[in-house]
Amino acid sequence: MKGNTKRSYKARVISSERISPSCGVVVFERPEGFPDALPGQFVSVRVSDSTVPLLRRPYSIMDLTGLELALLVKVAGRGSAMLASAGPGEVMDLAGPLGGASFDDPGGDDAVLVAGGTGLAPMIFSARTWKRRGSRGRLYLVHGAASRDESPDSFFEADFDKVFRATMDGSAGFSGDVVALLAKLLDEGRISAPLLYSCGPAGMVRALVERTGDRFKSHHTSLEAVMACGVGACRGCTVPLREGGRIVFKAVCDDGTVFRASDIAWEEWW
Amino acid sequence: MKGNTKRSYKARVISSERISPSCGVVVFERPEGFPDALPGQFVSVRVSDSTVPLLRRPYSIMDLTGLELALLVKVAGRGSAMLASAGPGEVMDLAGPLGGASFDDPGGDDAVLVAGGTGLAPMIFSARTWKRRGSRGRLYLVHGAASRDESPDSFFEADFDKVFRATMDGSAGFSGDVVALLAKLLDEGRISAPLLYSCGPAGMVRALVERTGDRFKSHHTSLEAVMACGVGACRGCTVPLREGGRIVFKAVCDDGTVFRASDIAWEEWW
Amino acid sequence: MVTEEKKSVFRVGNAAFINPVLLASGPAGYGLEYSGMIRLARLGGVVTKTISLKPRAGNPGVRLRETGSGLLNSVGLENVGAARFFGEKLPAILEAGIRPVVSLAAEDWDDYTQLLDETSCHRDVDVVELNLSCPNVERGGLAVGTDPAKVDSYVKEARSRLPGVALLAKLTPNVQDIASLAAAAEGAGADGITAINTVIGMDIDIGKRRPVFRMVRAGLSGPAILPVALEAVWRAARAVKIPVMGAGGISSVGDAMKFFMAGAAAVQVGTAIFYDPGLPERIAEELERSGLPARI
Amino acid sequence: MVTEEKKSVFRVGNAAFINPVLLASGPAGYGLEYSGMIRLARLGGVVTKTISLKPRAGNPGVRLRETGSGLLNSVGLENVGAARFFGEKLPAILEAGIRPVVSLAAEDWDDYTQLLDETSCHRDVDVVELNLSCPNVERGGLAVGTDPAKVDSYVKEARSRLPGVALLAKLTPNVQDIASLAAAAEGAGADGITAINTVIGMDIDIGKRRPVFRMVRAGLSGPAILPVALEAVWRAARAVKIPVMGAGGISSVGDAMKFFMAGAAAVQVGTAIFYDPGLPERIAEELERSGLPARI
Ligand SMILES: Cc1cc2nc3c(=O)[nH]c(=O)nc-3n(C[C@H](O)[C@H](O)[C@H](O)COP(=O)(O)OP(=O)(O)OC[C@H]3O[C@@H](n4cnc5c(N)ncnc54)[C@H](O)[C@@H]3O)c2cc1C
Ligand SMILES: Cc1cc2nc3c(=O)[nH]c(=O)nc-3n(C[C@H](O)[C@H](O)[C@H](O)COP(=O)(O)OP(=O)(O)OC[C@H]3O[C@@H](n4cnc5c(N)ncnc54)[C@H](O)[C@@H]3O)c2cc1C
Ligand SMILES: Cc1cc2nc3c(=O)[nH]c(=O)nc-3n(C[C@H](O)[C@H](O)[C@H](O)COP(=O)(O)O)c2cc1C
Ligand SMILES: Cc1cc2nc3c(=O)[nH]c(=O)nc-3n(C[C@H](O)[C@H](O)[C@H](O)COP(=O)(O)O)c2cc1C
Ligand code: FES
Ligand code: FES
Repeated sequence: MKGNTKRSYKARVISSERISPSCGVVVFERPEGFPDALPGQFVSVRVSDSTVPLLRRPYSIMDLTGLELALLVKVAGRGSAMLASAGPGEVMDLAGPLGGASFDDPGGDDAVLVAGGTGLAPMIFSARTWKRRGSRGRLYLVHGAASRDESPDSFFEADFDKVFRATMDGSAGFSGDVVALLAKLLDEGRISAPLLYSCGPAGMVRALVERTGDRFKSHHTSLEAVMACGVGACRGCTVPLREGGRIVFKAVCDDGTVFRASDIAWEEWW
Repeated sequence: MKGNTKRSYKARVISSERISPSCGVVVFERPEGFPDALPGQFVSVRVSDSTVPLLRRPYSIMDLTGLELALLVKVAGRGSAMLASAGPGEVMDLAGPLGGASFDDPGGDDAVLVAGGTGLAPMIFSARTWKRRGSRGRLYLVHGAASRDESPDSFFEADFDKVFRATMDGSAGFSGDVVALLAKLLDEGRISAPLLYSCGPAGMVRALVERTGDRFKSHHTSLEAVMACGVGACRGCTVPLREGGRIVFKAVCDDGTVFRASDIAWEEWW
Repeated sequence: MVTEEKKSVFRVGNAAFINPVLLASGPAGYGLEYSGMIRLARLGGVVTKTISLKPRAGNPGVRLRETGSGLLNSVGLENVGAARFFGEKLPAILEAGIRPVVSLAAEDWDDYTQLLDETSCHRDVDVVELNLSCPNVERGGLAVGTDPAKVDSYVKEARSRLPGVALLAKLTPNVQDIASLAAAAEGAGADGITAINTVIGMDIDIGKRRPVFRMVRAGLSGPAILPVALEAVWRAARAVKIPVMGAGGISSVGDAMKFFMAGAAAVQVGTAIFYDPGLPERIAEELERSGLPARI
Repeated sequence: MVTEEKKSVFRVGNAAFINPVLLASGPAGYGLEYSGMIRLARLGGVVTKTISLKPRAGNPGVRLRETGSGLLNSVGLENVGAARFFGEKLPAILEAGIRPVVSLAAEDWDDYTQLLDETSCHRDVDVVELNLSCPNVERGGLAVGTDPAKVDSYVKEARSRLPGVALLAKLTPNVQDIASLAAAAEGAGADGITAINTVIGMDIDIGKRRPVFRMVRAGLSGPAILPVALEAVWRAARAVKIPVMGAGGISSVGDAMKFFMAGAAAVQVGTAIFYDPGLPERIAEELERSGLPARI
């Protein structure tokens, strides 16, 4: 049994900023004793002391410095609205860093990072972590969103060597879905890299596998699932993987969130 | 069947002021079409759009002018805390005026008004209403609270001819309960009036009946009970009254909130 | 528009409703009390507070208590009795243009048969809901609704004494297998099923160190029980051919849609009117706009 | 202090616990996963995730859904099986100073008897909870826990194959009369009762127009079911002399006190650890400070 360093902390909000009509960045003081985290790891936040919503809400770490822990929050319902509207000084209960598998450093290789919606958060954390470590490969970000409203202003442009953007309604960047944009970029030779990293809705990741699977040496993806414990205990967040012909259920929270995209048994997952 | 003018309104908070550590006054814009109300009537406020708390919260009308509707709010739990912290501009759903029986005008007679805690609110409304109508009897307020913290600053002094105050811990005014204070005032001849009006915890009202019942020509009391509908439909807020030797259940919300104190079958009520 | 509107017309036996959105029995009393807050004539109907043959005073002590997203009640079938109901309440309800469904308590057999006969005298009454399930009353309610044989005899009796009247059998969730009770009601001649009544629960006042309610047990309603109600409706709708009215925790338009998808032909809103009296009308409007969601 | 502490020591059969606050089976897995967030050794014990003889993969599809103050789960008894549990998990649990209560699935008879025999080989195991009630598994669970005759035979079998081991029978609330099932378990030799497991419910995804869960039904837990659990414990505690462990919706220290007042000798916390992992320890501390509240 591996040791368990997953703790619950009280974290104070330093700032909370709307960066688009539906998204905000919430920055917490890094709680004392909060361990270093890896790209793809997340925290789980108790957004209220009511029983509606009941469960903590999981959020990818967008950045973790010596002093700060930053989250990118899209308002999707009641819980995220509460988190997005937390004012400076507010103290919230936050567990982490959670997640047993993270995005590996591309080493010297170039990499494409595909993000759907707030799947952006772990990509920013990846880029910043790898650059801090001195990684020298080129990092291409391809970001897809429903519309300009869901595509936050590019405060993260500097973190990548190049940023491409797709919106479903064409209000910013490429008009269409992010997978189509990636295919186009690859076809036109504007991007070429051996490694693919992705994070976004299951439908997006599945389309990535189906349409661009053979164009990368590896494709790692950080998955989302509804979670209760966040630590691998309750078995509520499982994803079906194909393992030697059999289907096995892995916990997104603890066996992931990062998996080899080719292992996922999509047709078993709804 | 009597006509039903009990409606639900959207009401905007104009101001919300803490007047003691545990109490606040929340002033709403009087909603368009909101009828005139009688002393002892109340409104029922939807304090959140969550299902915790589930029910509206009933509040006595502390004042109703052409422009404003004021409530006195003590923080007793989650619901009242939400109401007390509503900020200016916030719009809440509010039903009223509710209550089928109110405090009758004392006419020219003197009257003692005994209030326990926030039982103060209907007393303020009574005094203001009666004075506005030109009532000329003397109005004595006897107010009891647990401590100075629960006894709001006397912004209402001017509404009464004389104000007496009791706190259980002696931090303001008479040290002891409000019923003991009233008995003392009566004994010492510092108060004398034919009419008694009261509002407060059931225990207080019961003690008033038992200890001062024979010293007044009439005693009317405004009761509290946990309420769901507020309009006499659900039969959830009943109080047992003695009616010709039988016990009958009356709805506090609709048959009251004001009852003849001597009718209440206390031993049947818990 | 005509087609759209037709879609949401709802029938039980020979009784027709302008839409399949009703107020559940109890929370709204006899309906009239809510006439200031709900435009009752725009709803499919109002199931009136369950009446018994004689007036009932209801339970002593505290009658309401909030729980996590739920409400416990121990009203105990307080009602004005058949005579006043038919003499005063029903005429006023009809006068106000409200479409009543008359809820009758299935108490002991004698009172029950007399109540049925009394009801049969009122030609205005074309649809009755048999409350086989009230958990607050010591005799009657619970026992009837939990035993298929009793459901059979109570429904058969109503069927024979109320010819031509549409009969709804209202079931309790406090059983192991609601499907068999729904089937028993159908077999005995019910024209529809209502599911569910409140779930048995209790609460304790830790300060006073005693149960909150004098009768100890009380009935749980509201959003807390929605998952339980939805499952019961899903199961009942698969066990019978007659229409099922779904009730239990509906507190949004979307919640109502879940019941239709689960197989309900109509919905009843109870507890939610306490905090959101506009909800039933919003559900009816949404159905008019979008049509009835198909069963899944 | 010694007296105070003694007050809250709790026993089932021959098994003793340092305090009467445990983690319920399931939410905390095998306990260890939560060791970073809960000081497990300070609790009375941890009821481990129910195990079956062979490993189980659990249910496909979505497994969790929030409802009003509740949680639906369709985990479906995913577990590592007896061999890995006794080989890997149990030694690690004991190593960590956690006091385990081993939860066993009462599936079909053959697997069940083998599982009992396997369990009896492990001298470390002095208390077992028989999960007679898991509502997610098609065979087994539900059927056993809803039939007094089956409860009798399953408990008797465990009694005879696990001599000297304290036996808890965990009951389902999805029955009409939990008291008779508790009495059946006691009669068959159980040393204690655990009540309740999850309440049957379901949810529908209105966007996707299908049930949220592939198995349709799921188990409801959390504050929504507290009133139901409290009533079940109240009733069970009055039907048996053996201690009752109360579970269901406990989400505050006060909630736990309600269960003790209702007659529980111990409490189990489940769903609440997801949002408030400190709760079980706070309950234990409050009991140490104030003693066990007397039954009312
Ligand atoms: C590992 C992980 C990392 C995540 N990182 C981010 C992030 O960096 N930024 C961000 O904005 N969001 C992120 N999410 C999604 C975020 O957790 C959900 O948007 C949030 O929980 C919705 O809560 P709500 O109360 O606002 O919405 P609800 O009203 O509960 O639901 C709104 C929608 O969100 C879905 N949802 C609810 N709970 C979850 C959940 N636990 N996981 C996924 N979907 C859910 C619902 O099915 C529904 O479609 C992440 C989720 C996971 C599992
Ligand atoms: C007709 C009427 C007029 C009232 N007027 C005022 C007023 O002017 N100012 C004021 O501060 N309070 C007034 N109250 C009391 C007020 O409604 C409660 O304090 C409030 O509902 C508590 O809600 P909560 O969520 O904060 O507390 P909860 O957490 O729900 O409960 C805290 C305490 O309040 C009690 N309580 C809960 N609901 C009610 C209720 N509906 N009625 C009475 N007690 C309740 C509970 O039993 C508990 O002891 C009035 C109550 C009634 C019935
Ligand atoms: C205060 C109250 C009183 C009720 N009275 C009755 C009744 O008299 N007859 C009846 O059949 N159901 C009664 N019910 C049950 C409701 O009709 C309904 O079946 C149940 O509350 C579930 O729906 P809801 O969650 O929407 O309230 C009552 C419910 C409440 C809350
Ligand atoms: C995710 C989850 C998994 C569960 N798994 C089990 C189990 O394996 N065995 C069991 O007896 N009960 C299981 N339960 C039921 C709990 O032990 C408990 O009886 C129930 O959830 C009520 O308590 P609560 O409301 O505090 O969660 C599970 C509950 C949840 C939420
Ligand atoms: S959320 Fe519990 S195992 Fe992943
Ligand atoms: S609160 Fe419904 S009758 Fe008074």
